[in-house]
Formats: sequence, structure tokens, C-alpha cells
Amino acid sequence: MTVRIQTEDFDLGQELISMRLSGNDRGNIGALVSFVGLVREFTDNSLNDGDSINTLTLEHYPEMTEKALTAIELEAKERWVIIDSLIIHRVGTLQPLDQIVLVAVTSAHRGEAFKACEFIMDYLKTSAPFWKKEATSQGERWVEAKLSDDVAKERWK
Amino acid sequence: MTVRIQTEDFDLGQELISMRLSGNDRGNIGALVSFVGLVREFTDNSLNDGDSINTLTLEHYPEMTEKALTAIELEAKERWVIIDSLIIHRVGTLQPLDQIVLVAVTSAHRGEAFKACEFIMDYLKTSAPFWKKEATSQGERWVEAKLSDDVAKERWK
Amino acid sequence: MNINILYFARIKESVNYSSENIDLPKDVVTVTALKNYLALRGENWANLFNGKQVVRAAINHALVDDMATISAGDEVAFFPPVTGG
Amino acid sequence: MNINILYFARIKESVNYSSENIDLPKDVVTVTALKNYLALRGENWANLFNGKQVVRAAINHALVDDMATISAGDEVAFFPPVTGG
Repeated sequence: MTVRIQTEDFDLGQELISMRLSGNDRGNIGALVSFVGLVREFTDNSLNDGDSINTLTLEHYPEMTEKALTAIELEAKERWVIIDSLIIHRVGTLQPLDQIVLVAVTSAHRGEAFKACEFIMDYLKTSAPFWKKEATSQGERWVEAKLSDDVAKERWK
Repeated sequence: MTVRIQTEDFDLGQELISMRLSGNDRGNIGALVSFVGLVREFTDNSLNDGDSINTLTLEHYPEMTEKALTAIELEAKERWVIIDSLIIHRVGTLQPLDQIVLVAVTSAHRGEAFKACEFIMDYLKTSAPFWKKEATSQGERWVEAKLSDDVAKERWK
Repeated sequence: MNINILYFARIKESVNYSSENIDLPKDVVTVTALKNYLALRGENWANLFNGKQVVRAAINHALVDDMATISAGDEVAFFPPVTGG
Repeated sequence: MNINILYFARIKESVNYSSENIDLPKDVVTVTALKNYLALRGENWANLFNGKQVVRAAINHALVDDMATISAGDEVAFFPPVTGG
């Protein structure tokens, strides 16, 4: 179980190879599920749909972030039989097409890896202290939380 | 939408970068979900649990395989709003820790990408013409289909 | 009518060849009828096609159930439940 | 009692600073009471903390609801609903 908060980009291929091949349990891994969140080129919300995005800046609460993400990983490990999990979340100022977040989960069987990975993302979206601000052609704007993310989280209760 | 059947290994990082960055719709991609299936070191079934695996050989029905996988991708595209999908499945003789299959899906939002990726895997497991034969310390043995895979497919009906 | 039959995996090994071209009797027009017809070839075949084992079928590269109709020139494939992925 | 308060994102910009150390009156012992107390500081603060906006709170780096109790030395953080990932 690993959590990393960083400004720099990550090498997705290297991170996934390392999930596959490092660790004493590597011979038991039958499934590797990963999610990457990316910066889109256009805003996507009811107020100003379709403005083009120049930058996306992520603020966070440093003393709390890693603790919150570790708690989510531990909860996933309680609920499903997984071998390992990795969360990398970037902060600072990003451009369209940039990688924002990686969640990767290994397990013996695919069902558990899919569920744990999606669970981690749904909880990260609603309980990890990150805030996005978009700089668009129309100015700067804090991204609004989405009701659909609360709904997604409720499924797991 | 791409399907590839091949004996050689694939570069997971390169494949995912190409999903992210190629294609006219790349600016709309907010989510990239991928699944990699891997050869484990030990058998995992009721008959001879825990025999160590020397090789895993995948046979397929060449004229049917690509058609079956393309049909699964098309069905996923009917059911969810996704941007692109990729299936790579290896055939021939593999070793423990080798990559067997990659399914990757891009979409604007994570929910659709997770569902489409898991759907494709569940259908691939139960309707694409591949058969696995394990060579273990105890001899060769065709891998038995799992009831749990049929159950996983039933969820999507 | 004349059709091609393909066998895969465990079934291919059991019947000991991978494909054949045969002329079917007139009354063999469904997958079930074809399985019953093949089962008459001997013990090996009977064990496979007497219904006690799950044998899946495809016609012209599409999965079908046993009630599917076979036409002249079809490629019919028999194989065990798939185990890819 | 003495506590530290941190503000993040939209709320930080609105109150125009990111942290403060304050002595609370004796009756301010829950998150709700602290919000009401801060709301008295002026229009800016009232708009944020009068309950019409969703303002989440954490105590010592754990998310809490508004009934949570504050203790001396706590780090209390206020922020909008999170939008990471």
C-alpha cells in the first residue's frame, strides 16, 4: 500500500510494471486494474460548459491528504482480498491532457481488483482534501463538487 | 476501437500512453481504466490447488477471435458513452508473471470507463474463443471454466 | 449437405484431429442433431457428445445454442467452455 | 481554549488568509458553535458560515460533522466540498 502526493508527473508504465513485478506476492497477482484521471481541454458543468481550459490547479491540505488516502486504501483492503494498492495524486498547476491521479490495485482475481479500484476513486473524490481551480478563457473558477460523486460513494455503504 | 491477437508481449505503458494521446477526441478524455490479466505462479482450483505452473499455453480459434472481441467492444460502446477501447490478447505459450490480456477504455467520466472495462472482461472471459492449458509440476491440464465467470456475466443482462 | 467441422482444445485432443469436411445425412440440420450423429462414431465421440459434457458450438464464427440450424457450406466449431482472459 | 484554524480553497480566498490561532469563548465547543462564532466577524464571514453554503470541517486531519467537539490545541480546518481525482 502506497500513497504519493507530488507536483511532478508520473510514468504510468513504470508504476504499473512495479506493481506487477515488485513484492513477494507477485506470483499471486492475476489482475491489475488501474485508473488514470486526466485534465480535459474543456470545462464540463452546467454553468459554463465548453470553455477551454488553460490550466487546472490543485490545492490540497498537506497534513491531511496522505492520512485520508491511506485510510481509503485500508478500507479497501478490509472489504476485498487485494494484494497491493497504489495512489499517486498530483498537486500544483497542470495543463490539458496531463495526468492528475493514478489508482492501481492488484489481486488474484479481477472482480476484487475492479471493485477496490473504483471504491478508492469514489472515496478519493468525496473525502480526500483536494480542490481544483480551472483557469479558462473566461477567467478562473473553483470547480464545483458533483452530486454524481456523492451518489457514486453512496453505492458502497 | 482496436483488437489485437498476438504471441508477443505488449508494452503496457506505451499502449496506455497511446490511448491517452492519440485520437482526435483526446481532449475529452477524463478517465482511462485498464485491466491486465497475468499468469500466476500457482494453480488455483478445487482439483489441484497450489501446483506450481511452468507454462500456460493459450489456444484460440483464429477466424472467430477477433470477430468475437470486436462484437464485445461494440456492445460496450452501445451501453456506455466511451471514447475508445483496446483489447490485446496473447496466444501461445506464456510463463508465470507474463501479461495475458489488456483491456483499456477511455471516457469523459470514470463511471462509464470502469463499467465498460469490466463488462468487456466479463464477456471476454465467457464468450471469446480462448482456451488455457497449464503445464504444472503434476503434468498438463486444461483449465476448467469457472462458474464465477458465468455469474459475473449475468450481472450485465 | 456438406459442412466443415472444427474442434478445439480438450475436444480436439480427444477426437485427435482439428478439422474435417463431411457430408451430413438429410435429417441432421441442427447442432443437437449433429452432436447426436457424431456421438455414434464410437466411445470417444459418445463421451464427448452424449450431453454429459458441456460442448459449446459456433456456426460461421458466432456462438450458437444447440437448437441452431446448420446450412450447407457452414463452418461448425465444437469446443469446451472458453477460459481466456 | 486555544485552537488553530486553517482555511482552504474558495474559503481561504474569501476570508483572505489561510490560518489563524485563536482563543475561543468557553461556550464554543462544537464545529457548529465555531461556525456561528466566526459568522459574527462580518458580512464575508457570515456569508460563509451562516449555513447556506456547504462548508466541510476536519479536526486534526479527520473529516467530522458539525456536531463534533473541539478540544484545546486542536487543528480545525474549513473547506468546500472536495473536488480532487
